[in-house]
Amino acid sequence: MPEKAILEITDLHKSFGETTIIKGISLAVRPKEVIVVVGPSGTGKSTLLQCINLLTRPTAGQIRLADETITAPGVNVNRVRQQIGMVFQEFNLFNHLTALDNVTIGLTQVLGMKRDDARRKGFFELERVGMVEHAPKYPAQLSGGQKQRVAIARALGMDPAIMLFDEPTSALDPELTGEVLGVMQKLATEGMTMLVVTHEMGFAREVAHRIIFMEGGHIVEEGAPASFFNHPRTERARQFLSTIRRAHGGGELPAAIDGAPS
Amino acid sequence: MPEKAILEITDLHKSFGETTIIKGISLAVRPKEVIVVVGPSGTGKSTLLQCINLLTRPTAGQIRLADETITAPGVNVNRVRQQIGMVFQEFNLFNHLTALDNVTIGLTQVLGMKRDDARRKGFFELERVGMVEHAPKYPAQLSGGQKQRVAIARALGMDPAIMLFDEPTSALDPELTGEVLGVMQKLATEGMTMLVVTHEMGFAREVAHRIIFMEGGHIVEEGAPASFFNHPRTERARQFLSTIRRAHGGGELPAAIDGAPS
Amino acid sequence: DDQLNVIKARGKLIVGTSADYPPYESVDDSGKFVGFDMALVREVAKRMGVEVEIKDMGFDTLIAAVQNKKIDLVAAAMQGTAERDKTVDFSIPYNFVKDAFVTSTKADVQMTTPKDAAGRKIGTQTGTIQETWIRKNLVETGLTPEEDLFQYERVDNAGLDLAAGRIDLLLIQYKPAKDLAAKMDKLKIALVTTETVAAGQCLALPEGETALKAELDRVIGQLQQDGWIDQQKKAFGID
Amino acid sequence: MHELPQTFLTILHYLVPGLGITVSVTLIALAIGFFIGTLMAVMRIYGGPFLRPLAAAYSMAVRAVPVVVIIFILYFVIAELVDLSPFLSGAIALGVASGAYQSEIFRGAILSVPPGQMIAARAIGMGRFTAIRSIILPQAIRIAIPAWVNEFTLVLKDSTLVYVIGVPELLRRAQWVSARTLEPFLAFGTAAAFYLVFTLVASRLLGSLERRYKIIQ
Amino acid sequence: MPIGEFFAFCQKVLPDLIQGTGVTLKIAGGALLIGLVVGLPVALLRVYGSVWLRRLAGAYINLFRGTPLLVQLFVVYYGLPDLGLTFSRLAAAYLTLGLNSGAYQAEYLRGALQAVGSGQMTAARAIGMSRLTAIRHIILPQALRLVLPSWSNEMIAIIKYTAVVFLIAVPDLMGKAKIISSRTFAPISTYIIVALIYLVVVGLASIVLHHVGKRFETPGLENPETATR
Ligand SMILES: Nc1ncnc2c1ncn2[C@@H]1O[C@H](COP(=O)(O)OP(=O)(O)OP(=O)(O)O)[C@@H](O)[C@H]1O
Ligand SMILES: Nc1ncnc2c1ncn2[C@@H]1O[C@H](COP(=O)(O)OP(=O)(O)OP(=O)(O)O)[C@@H](O)[C@H]1O
Ligand SMILES: [Mg+2]
Ligand SMILES: [Mg+2]
Repeated sequence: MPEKAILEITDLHKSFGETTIIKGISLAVRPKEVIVVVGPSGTGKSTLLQCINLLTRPTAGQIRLADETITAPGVNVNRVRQQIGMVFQEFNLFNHLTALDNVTIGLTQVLGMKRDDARRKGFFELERVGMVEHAPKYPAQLSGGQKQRVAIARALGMDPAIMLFDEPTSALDPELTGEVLGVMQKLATEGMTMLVVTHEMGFAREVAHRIIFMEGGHIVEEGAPASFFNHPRTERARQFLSTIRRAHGGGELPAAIDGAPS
Repeated sequence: MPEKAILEITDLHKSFGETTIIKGISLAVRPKEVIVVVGPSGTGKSTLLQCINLLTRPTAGQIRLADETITAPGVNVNRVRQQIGMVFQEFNLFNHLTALDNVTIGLTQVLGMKRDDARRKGFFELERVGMVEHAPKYPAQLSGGQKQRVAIARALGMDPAIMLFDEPTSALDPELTGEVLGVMQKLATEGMTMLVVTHEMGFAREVAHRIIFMEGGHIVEEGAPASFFNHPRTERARQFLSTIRRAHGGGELPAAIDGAPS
Repeated sequence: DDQLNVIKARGKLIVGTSADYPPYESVDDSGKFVGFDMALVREVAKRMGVEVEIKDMGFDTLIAAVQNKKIDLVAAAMQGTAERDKTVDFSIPYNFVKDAFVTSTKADVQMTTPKDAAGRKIGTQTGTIQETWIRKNLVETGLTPEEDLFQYERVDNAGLDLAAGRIDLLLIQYKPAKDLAAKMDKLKIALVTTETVAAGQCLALPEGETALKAELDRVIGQLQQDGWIDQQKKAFGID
Repeated sequence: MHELPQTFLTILHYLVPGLGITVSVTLIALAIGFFIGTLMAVMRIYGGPFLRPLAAAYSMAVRAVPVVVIIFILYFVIAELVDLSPFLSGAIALGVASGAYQSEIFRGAILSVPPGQMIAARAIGMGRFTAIRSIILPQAIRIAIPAWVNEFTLVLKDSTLVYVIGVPELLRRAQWVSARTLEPFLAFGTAAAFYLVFTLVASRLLGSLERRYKIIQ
Repeated sequence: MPIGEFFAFCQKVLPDLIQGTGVTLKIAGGALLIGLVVGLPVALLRVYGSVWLRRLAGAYINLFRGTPLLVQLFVVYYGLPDLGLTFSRLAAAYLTLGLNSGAYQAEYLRGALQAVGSGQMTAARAIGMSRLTAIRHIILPQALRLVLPSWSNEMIAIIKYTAVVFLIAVPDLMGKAKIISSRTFAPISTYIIVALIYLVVVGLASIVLHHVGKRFETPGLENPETATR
């Protein structure tokens, strides 16, 4: 993939007061690439995503999106954020709006789309995440997995150049997790560029083109899923994988079940 | 284990208004036995636990704890609940009390223990879950895993005859999950009788004596972990295991990592 | 029980007043109740051979309090009217007063008779005899529209409105009017009159206490005859 | 206007003795209101089908009726039956009124304690009453502090009403001196300054209490 | 007063008292509206403003919550003319009660704004909304729903506190009651009628607000109490 990077991060630093969280990260994401970021809690994964869509200001370093250096002073952050879709762990759906209105409000209020066009696009995006029959429901009437799918549709509505996911399934039951991961996998197939922080190793293995292992504000290891999971080069990555594996205990499930009907 | 059951549930039913959630469950738990309950979301696992410690009133059926029929009318529910320790998914620590006071408040206010004795026992229980050095901290100052360990200590403080766990780790990060499962495993080794609802198949496989698979308010399948995981008899159990496995994706982790240093 | 006996038995006369109406009743720098009415009730108590205790209350409370016998009588420059007489009793009047119309020095108000107030924005104190007079003679006769009658709870507020030109005239008793005009250089007396005065100032006491009324009437008669009242009126500048 | 400093001294002389009355009426009323308020709030949320509407009716009726009328009732009706000084009648009347407002404040606060707290308390065998007393209320009261500061300022200002039954508090004294000096602006302005200072001191104190006992969620 | 006499008395004084009730409702309504118009921006400044704007808003709130309403009315009505600002009685009543209510409403609104989870603002900014758009379309619609219960408290308070306007000779319900009671010398009967009128007015107003609240409730997020009723 010698294509030009759509997102390019160069030597990014971020401190909160005295403590430095991100200590020099460089990363290039090519169009249609799916990158999964893993790493222990508190290493700055969420902070990295927040820097990318300027929800927090980097302390040093550069971020380039398409052809624009978005960390330059005077950049219109609202316009930048429209090009970056973000999905949070806690869904953060707008509680007072229906599923459909959650998708359309950005279209009418930010992009200035007409109501009818916005509705049409809203239904299209809900369809894309399999939520079209829930369009008139309010967030409080939806299950966690359904909420997260609406949140994805809301971000997709803005036609972003790249989608960021911050642990999109960790507030969900295993069964609900499946439906959200399914939607994300479908997006990847459709060619969406994605940067995903997740603990779901099955998804990482199947969908990601590249795995980034972060720790302590650095990228410690980086590689294709197969090599990362099977032959982690660093001791830390090895440890991390072993903890994850032990907790979920799936490692000992017999291969036989793999072929079970589903 | 031909010993007499410590908890015996006979033909339990529970309805909320029109909808019946538990549709006739019978189950006997022997002393020191660890039972893991699994099953899809909404099948009544939490409701079952709530019936056992009378947080909700069964519609029909009997529950016997030790030698007392606790579902009989006129039973003192507060005394019954003291004999049943309960641990929730959301920890539910008392927010205005320190870790230590969370454990001691039941001792002083419910059991009428003296302050000093309660403190001594409080420290003992915190020690048991490895939290003694966090005794003076407030819930908001603890990580999720630490909170859950305090919640376990709080339940243990009442010297319950049986402990019920309702998805004790599903609000936790994979890494924090480990520490809580460790504590639960230790309790099992110490001979605590436990009824655990969990999605952690690794734990179920290693610690449980029996697995109960519930669906739609019934017990669909029941057996030793090895046979349940390796040769699920029913189609539904097979499907369920496959969904869980897919989401966590651990099934394809190579055996090699199993032996990695940790 | 007979209230007079109650007073005699307790050896103390409990008097209610609303102490914001100098020179009849107010509070001096040492916190003592002073004024013409206050001097009067002290003298009345002395001649009845009892002590006196004075309580300061809201005007409405005074009436309810005397009805409930929380106090024995009210001394608050109160004039006895037939309507009021239905719910409380009044002693014989101890003082006949003059009223005055106050106006602003800037306003061109010329008055020779009270009826000259017709058509002006006029203020008065809530629930007073003066209010009743205005209502009867100016409002109900159509000379002054209802909305041009303003009722103030307190005289000093009315004075401030007069000075600011929000009303043209203020009808109150002569003595407070004189004081008001002396204090605020923007105000002057337009007319002094007795035509607006209905009844004299009386002490109010609980309904049906004939023995107490007889005793009060007796003492007040005495005070009038031996010149005590005239002498005190002079001392307080009331004429 | 010519002898302003002199007038000002006179005003102070009148007002200062009223300060103690205003402060103590306010504090007594708040204490009574606190007791009634917590009780009513608990009844409203945890009470049965009889206590619930009772507490709701109390809150509605008392909040609808002007405080002066409640003072009248205490002074002319209740004080006939039990021996109450005007000072106590006034303070209790204000407490009864504040109780209704405080019950609303505490009701809101109790409802915002997560439901899991009650469940967890019952699960370790606590009785309903013990759970309310040692788990729910301690948290609810902390949540209620900001709204309580509001209520404090309202009770302080309502305390001016006790003058109608003969308790010479701060504002009535301002009326006395304003009637004498005909300087209402200065008299009431000085009284207002006292109120402002009292409010600020109290909200500072309660504010630090709030920070001290804040429950980080 | 015997019951028969009481009814006769009612008949005599009710027309006057009802007229006073009209005045009370007019002023209370106007003051609540002004309070909302003033309180909303003040609350927004207090939550989203710069440090200085926050302080300024805080000072306004402290000033109006910290001093008796009566004093505020005196300053506006008698004090400001010294500075060349003369208001009519009604204008002074609306202005004072409105500014006073504004301070309280600002505080209630601040609480509601802060009760809308911070995630809502983050999510709104993340789809490229400006702060202002986010406040207008995401935060406020939720905050206004949350503020309704305290708003009903404020409404009751203002209806009652309107009574101060009688000091500047505006004859509201309480003022009419005072006039009647000092003319007829029947304060207790008068105030019993007044209490009943307030009860009815406040009761009706609460019912209206309750229905407004229900109308704007977000499905699935109902107030647990009203939902079970
Ligand atoms: N606004 C902030 N002010 C101060 N410290 C912060 C702030 N935001 C985050 N941090 C700190 O930065 C560190 C990294 O946080 P971050 O949320 O990026 O980690 P993470 O890798 O996403 O962890 P997790 O897996 O738990 O989500 C944490 O120690 C956190 O406490
Ligand atoms: N108080 C209640 N009133 C009405 N329905 C209820 C109540 N509590 C639970 N239910 C319903 O009972 C069903 C079973 O709920 P329960 O929480 O026991 O399931 P579960 O097996 O624990 O699921 P999960 O894995 O999601 O926790 C659900 O459909 C739920 O909506
Ligand atoms: Mg994170
Ligand atoms: Mg459950």
